[in-house]
Amino acid sequence: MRARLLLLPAVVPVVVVLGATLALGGAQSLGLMPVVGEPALNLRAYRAVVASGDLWPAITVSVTVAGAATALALAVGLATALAVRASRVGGRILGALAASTIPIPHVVGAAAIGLLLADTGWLPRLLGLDEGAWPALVAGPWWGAVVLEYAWKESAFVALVVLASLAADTGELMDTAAVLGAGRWARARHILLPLALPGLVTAGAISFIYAVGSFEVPWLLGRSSPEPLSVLAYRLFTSTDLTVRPQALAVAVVTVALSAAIGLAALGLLRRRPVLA
Amino acid sequence: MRARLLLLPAVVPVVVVLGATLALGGAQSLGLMPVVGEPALNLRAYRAVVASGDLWPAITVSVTVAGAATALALAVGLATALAVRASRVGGRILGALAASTIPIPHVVGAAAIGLLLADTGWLPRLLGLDEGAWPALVAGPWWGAVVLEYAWKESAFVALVVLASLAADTGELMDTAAVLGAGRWARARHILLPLALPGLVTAGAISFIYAVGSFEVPWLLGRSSPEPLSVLAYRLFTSTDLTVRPQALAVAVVTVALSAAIGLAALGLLRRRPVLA
Amino acid sequence: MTSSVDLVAASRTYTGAPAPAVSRLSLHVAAGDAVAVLGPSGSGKTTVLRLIAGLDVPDEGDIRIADTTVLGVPPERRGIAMVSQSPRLFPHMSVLDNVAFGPQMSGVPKRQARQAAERYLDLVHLPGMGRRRPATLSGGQQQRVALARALAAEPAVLLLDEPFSALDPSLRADMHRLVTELRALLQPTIVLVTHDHQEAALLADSVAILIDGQLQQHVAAAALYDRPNSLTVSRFLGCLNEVPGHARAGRHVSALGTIDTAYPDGQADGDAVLVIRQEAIALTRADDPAANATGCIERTTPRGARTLVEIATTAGLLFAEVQPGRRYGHGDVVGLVLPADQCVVIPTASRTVTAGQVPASPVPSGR
Amino acid sequence: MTSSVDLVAASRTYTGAPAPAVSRLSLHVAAGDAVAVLGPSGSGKTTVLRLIAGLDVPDEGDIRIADTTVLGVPPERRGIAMVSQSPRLFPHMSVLDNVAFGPQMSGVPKRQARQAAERYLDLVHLPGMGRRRPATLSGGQQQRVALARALAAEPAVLLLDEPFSALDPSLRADMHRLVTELRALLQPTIVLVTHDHQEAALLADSVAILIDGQLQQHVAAAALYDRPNSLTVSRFLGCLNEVPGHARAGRHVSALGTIDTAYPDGQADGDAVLVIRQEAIALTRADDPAANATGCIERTTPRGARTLVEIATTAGLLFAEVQPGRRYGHGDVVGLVLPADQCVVIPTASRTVTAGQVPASPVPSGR
Repeated sequence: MRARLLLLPAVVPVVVVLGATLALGGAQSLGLMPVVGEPALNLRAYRAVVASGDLWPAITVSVTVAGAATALALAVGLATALAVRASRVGGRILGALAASTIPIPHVVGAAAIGLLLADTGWLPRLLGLDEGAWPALVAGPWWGAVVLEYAWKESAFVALVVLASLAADTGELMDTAAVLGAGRWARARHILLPLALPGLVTAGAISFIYAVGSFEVPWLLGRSSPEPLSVLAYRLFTSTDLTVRPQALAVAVVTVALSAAIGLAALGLLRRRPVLA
Repeated sequence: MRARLLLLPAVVPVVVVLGATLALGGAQSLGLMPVVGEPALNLRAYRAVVASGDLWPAITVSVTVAGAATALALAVGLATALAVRASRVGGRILGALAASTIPIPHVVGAAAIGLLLADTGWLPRLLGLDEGAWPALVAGPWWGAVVLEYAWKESAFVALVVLASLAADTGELMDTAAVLGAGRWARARHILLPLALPGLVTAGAISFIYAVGSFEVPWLLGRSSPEPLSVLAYRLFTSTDLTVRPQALAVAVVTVALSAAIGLAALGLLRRRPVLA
Repeated sequence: MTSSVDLVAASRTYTGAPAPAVSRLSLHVAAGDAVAVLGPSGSGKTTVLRLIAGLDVPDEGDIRIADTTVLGVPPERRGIAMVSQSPRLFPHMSVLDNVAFGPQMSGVPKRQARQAAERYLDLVHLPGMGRRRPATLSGGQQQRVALARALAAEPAVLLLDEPFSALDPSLRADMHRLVTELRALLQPTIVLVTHDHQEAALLADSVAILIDGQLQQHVAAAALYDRPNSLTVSRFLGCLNEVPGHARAGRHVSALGTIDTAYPDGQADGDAVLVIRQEAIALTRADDPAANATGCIERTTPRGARTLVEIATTAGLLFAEVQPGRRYGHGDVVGLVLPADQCVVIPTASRTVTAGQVPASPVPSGR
Repeated sequence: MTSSVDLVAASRTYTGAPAPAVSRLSLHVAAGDAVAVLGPSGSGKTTVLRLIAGLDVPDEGDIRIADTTVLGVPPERRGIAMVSQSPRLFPHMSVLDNVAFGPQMSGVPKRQARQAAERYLDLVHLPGMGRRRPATLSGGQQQRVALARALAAEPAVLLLDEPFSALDPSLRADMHRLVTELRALLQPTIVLVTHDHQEAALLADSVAILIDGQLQQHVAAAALYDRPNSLTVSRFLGCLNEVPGHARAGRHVSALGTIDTAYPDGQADGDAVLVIRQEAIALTRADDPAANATGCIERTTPRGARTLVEIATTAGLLFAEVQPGRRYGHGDVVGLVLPADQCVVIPTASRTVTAGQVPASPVPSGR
């Protein structure tokens, strides 16, 4: 009973904000809380965003950019984690390096990437390349700078999560596998990778969700069209035309639904592969 | 030797981007890479930001808002984690609730908080309050909505980190303390809190750093003046006046330095209290 | 400062468990006494301690400390202390503060609590270790600190939950000496849970044998192996010899012949199994007139400095453990001496056993 | 399929350690033999296995498998398999895939590897358990799976690192039977590391006693307790009786009198300690002409079904372990029979011991 009471101060704010966010956001997107006019349950806002031709491209861009960045972050993060496990001295330096990217805010990272990779950036200048020879990473058609920024920042996170999630006895399991005849690559494939998988799935899902939801990076480094979901929602929400606000919330609901779907998929993956506590 | 080679693909991008970011960002803020004119090492950009009267208020606002939000998130997150530990059934629901806030992007959370707490928001309307009776949380002098948004989102993170960092044998240590005569509160104070401290410090530092570096939330929910560091840096960086770009980088360097200082302080705290592996 | 402890028909079934962990258990521990609860893993031993400590509550029955029910009294107000298999030291406190924890919780000022802690560290032969972190101590040292911490709380009842089973044999012997020493000095009431017969007999005044949540027998420690009251107990205590037959007028009649038993008054007459420990059978020449039976050596296995000998007899295989230096070869014919006072007779009606000596597949060791 | 194993003057010192973990160790294990490396914790036993397995490399000396040096050969190509104290099963694989891991790594197709795995699961008496996850098995079952996994790799050398010390006594006995059975069936070369004398004597053909990284004695398992070559070894094996004096013409002369020894040829003449195990001393009447000495009962302690008796004699305290049913009281006068073949004489020059039987404070159990 007492433990239940202790729960209250913790439960109340979470439930209120989460519930309010989803319920009222959903309600407004469904026309139940119009800025002007009578409330009526309808999908008008959703239809309007679809009709504007912005929604599908936005979903495509968001998913593609987040997916590419997450894939890159997982690959680099996993390699980092494995390298840290494998070597002691190098490991510490690397761990410190990975951790040191955490205090750099995305907006600063994005700015730096922009300065580094833009057509007129430091890197092409350093390499002495002409404008044509350098790929259009910043504001280019392939969202290269956006993907790189997320991948750079999240790969450190992936490495740290994978390292933390690898059980304390991983080294012993690797020794056991070696003694049973598994060479370096077989050990990595059959022991280390499966053991790292829960960490990879968790970090990957969080990374993907973050990349879908965040908007300063695409705004700074991406193109103005097509807009990713977060930028689209932000533009509609801050529009002076108050009648598009339900559309902003409709986009937000789609973003949250997409993130929740990825989160549930990750949970499903984690359930399917039981991990020793 | 082979393990060292494995390190390369992981080390190179981290070093390049981190190094480039810090070195070149630092260089440009120090006048070594001017957009126009000759390079010269000087503190002109820093002096200019200080002279503009924007820097000190920005630091004050950033630190205050991030500090208040982090303190709130730590309190709520710790309470949540303890409640989860204490009760099994309630614990699962609560854990799920806390985890479910993760897929909601900050920009969506900020929008929802705005809709909920603004003068003309849903909550005052729901409570039937007049405009004067409702505190100016959104865009108000106390940055209430910004603090609440961060606290709401980060408290779930704090709870999850604290739960994960509490050792598997915490329950047994609590039982041991009980048998030795420690009541409920004594157990919380002498056993649980010290054991949760590393998790609290880690989560608190990450939370603080995030709040200092992120800029969509203050932009959506804060006042236009004084600007926090991230907003100031962003405004200067995207300014059409290219000569203020060194100032933008100076602000970014200050932000990163502040974040790094907090990170180092956290590391120091973690070192001072040895934790059982 | 010491109190008696009673379990009165206490039962506890865990949700989802097919059988009760402890079933209608009644056990009396007099103030200042040490009782060992002895049983295989999964027999409910730890549940007994958790019920006394208040970390668990019986579904039925009563728990009494100093003749007063403690149902509803939380662990911290039961005046107990416990040492578990793992030391469970508080990792964020120094060794000294770990030991001073109990006194501090009972309101002793910090300085005095620490002074008391120093004394208890001396008692467990770890003087001057107070400033170290628990993690820097060896396993045996940590377990001593756990013992000091429990004693420093000056408990009316000290609960020991297999406290030495994770230690090396030599460390374990050290700890046994230490406990005997501390018992003489402080005389706490002790309930010790163990699966080690020797430890039970060594440290306790009496031994309660618990199998499958049921109290099988409660005997004085010195007489632990003398009179098992069932084949279950006999087998659990490691006795290998069982000869079915029947008892008449205090003698046992079987394929082995007629053997004098420990019950000359005939109280065990009827269908009965003769049980005799392998340590009690002496081997002699086949033509020795003192021999009760003869047999043929089947196999020998080293048992420490001694040898376990399997002998084929008219009543099947019998086992004898013989002293160092005696060498037997396969097929040697020997005489077996079965001392009458070691021949226990167990009425067949009490044969409630299914497994035990049979090389059964291991049971999951739930607690 | 089985190979001999040799350590040739192998040394290994860990960085920061004050003394070598293993010091100039030479040990020969013939193909198909089982050698137990017996020693207290921290004696370097595990290092020996790691050196053979290739998980560690000697600073000096050579490691040879099948008469070929394996220095520079990685663990996966040494044709070995190992079972440790904890089962170390791969948590993400089924039990069957764990057992099939070895065959698969040596290139056997998955289906055949699994069929082989089924056979080995049958061998360890776990048929049909293949589809389960390791975490759902009991500790004893997991350890059997670990054994099956090691055997399925068809190693030329099987390394066992205290594989049963985390198990209950009854599970341990089951595992001992299983290993004996598997040895008869598969005849692998076995190096077993243990701190348990009985386990060493039971499972191995010969026993190498390792103390402080140095090989003290390497004897046939059946003769493990017969002729300790130093007081260090005698004490480590648990012998409690030491009588200083000197040996002349095969007899030992001391405060106890003149005693016939196991060395009638006088090979051990000179200043020497008489060593006799407590299991070997028989107690009799004080006036028994067979008694070598008399003494007065000082104290009795239960030792399982037997009793350890301390007897005050002219040569100080002596210990005897007597069979069940013999009861002695403080002050009783008894005769002691010391069988000549059990009286070992150790020249005093070999007294290189410092601690051992003294109740020393526990040593940190580093590996």
